[in-house]
Amino acid sequence: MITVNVKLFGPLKDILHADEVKVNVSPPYNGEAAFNALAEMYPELRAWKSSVRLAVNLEYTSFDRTLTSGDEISFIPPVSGG
Amino acid sequence: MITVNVKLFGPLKDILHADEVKVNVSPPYNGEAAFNALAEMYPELRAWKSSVRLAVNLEYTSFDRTLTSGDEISFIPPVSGG
Amino acid sequence: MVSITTDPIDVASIYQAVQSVHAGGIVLFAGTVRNRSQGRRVNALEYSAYIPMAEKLMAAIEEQMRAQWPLHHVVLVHRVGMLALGEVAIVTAVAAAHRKEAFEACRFGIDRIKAEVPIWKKEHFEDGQEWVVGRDDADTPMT
Amino acid sequence: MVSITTDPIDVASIYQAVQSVHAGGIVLFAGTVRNRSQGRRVNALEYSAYIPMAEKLMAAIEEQMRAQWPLHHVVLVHRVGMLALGEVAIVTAVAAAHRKEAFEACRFGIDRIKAEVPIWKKEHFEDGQEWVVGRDDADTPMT
Repeated sequence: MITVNVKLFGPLKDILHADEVKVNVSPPYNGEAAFNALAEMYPELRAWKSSVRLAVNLEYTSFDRTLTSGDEISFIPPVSGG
Repeated sequence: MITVNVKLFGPLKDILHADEVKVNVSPPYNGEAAFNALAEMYPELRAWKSSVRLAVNLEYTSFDRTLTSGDEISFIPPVSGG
Repeated sequence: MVSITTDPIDVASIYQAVQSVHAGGIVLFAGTVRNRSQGRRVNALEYSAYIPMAEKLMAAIEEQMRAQWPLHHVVLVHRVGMLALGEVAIVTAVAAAHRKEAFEACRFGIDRIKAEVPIWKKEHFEDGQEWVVGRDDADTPMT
Repeated sequence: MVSITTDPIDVASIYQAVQSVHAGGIVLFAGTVRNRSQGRRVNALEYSAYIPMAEKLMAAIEEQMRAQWPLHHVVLVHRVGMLALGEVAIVTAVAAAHRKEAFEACRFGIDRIKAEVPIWKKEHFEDGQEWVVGRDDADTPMT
């Protein structure tokens, strides 16, 4: 079991009512496992699974990226800057 | 015989050392006739014949455009604004 | 130069920052808060960002711009926080020797920022608030 | 709004003139006097215009822009006279609801002005002067 810090923004922040949350991730210790662990606590998140992108340590990456304890990750909702 | 006012700009103004010149135009009283009349007085102009555009009363037009006495015309060298 | 700021963006000072005797062409884009979105009256826009990641991606976009076009100066600034109508949310400004490069690079900059950079806007209406998510570009209030 | 002016062009005030709560995107192009042209050091640029015809054509260009794109504000200003290095010779500025239209219209405006409007520039070098005539766009000092 590893623990990662998940940063929350936009609509996801509104769902969790938090800027950041620590999540325990089981094997295979990747982005998808982290999302599923979070969505188990917050079922409203499930609807976002297909539209968010994973960022690990400030970089976009794929959901199968292996995580390490202490990683800062974020599930990035579709952006709307500008 | 008609008389038109020819406005001069850029390199053409430098050739004639004038902003404006009156030119008597013979038949067929068109832009080309006006250019030829002017080039007879200022042979240096001949080199410009293929690159200037004719303007009559502030509008671009073709060299075969018929002129009327008192028209304000100009032989517009390639522009370089901006 | 890239930045995310909570302060009002001063367009005139950005213009001053990019202009120089080496650059013949400057193109500046400013995105401002419009009073309507999809037919509804907007009162304000609230921008939030994943700031360190946004700054990192904006710096990468500046690098891509400089790699593709010979540019003298690049400024990419995005504001966050609550913005009133007419306020400037983003400026992308580019100075180059010639206008073609300046136009292309400036357009690339704003397009990439809107596509990639983790910044989100929430529209504040008379009767509620709404995150702008996955909306077609042409329909967003700020394009 | 179009004009030919002998006064210095104030980019900041043009930005103010085009921005509004109806327009989400503003694109501003400024053409300034560059210190080099075709490898030679430029001291100044002198612009002259067939002013009434230039204003008429610039007004027609503004009309063409407004016919092709939904624009809130358009400013096309060209300066004439002797300009020092770094000074602004031309500004084309456009405000539209969305950035795509603003970019396209602004680019169209400067492209048409450079192609059609009877304005000429003379480069002043250390050792002489030269009208810029029929030079490729990419080679002109001010594009």
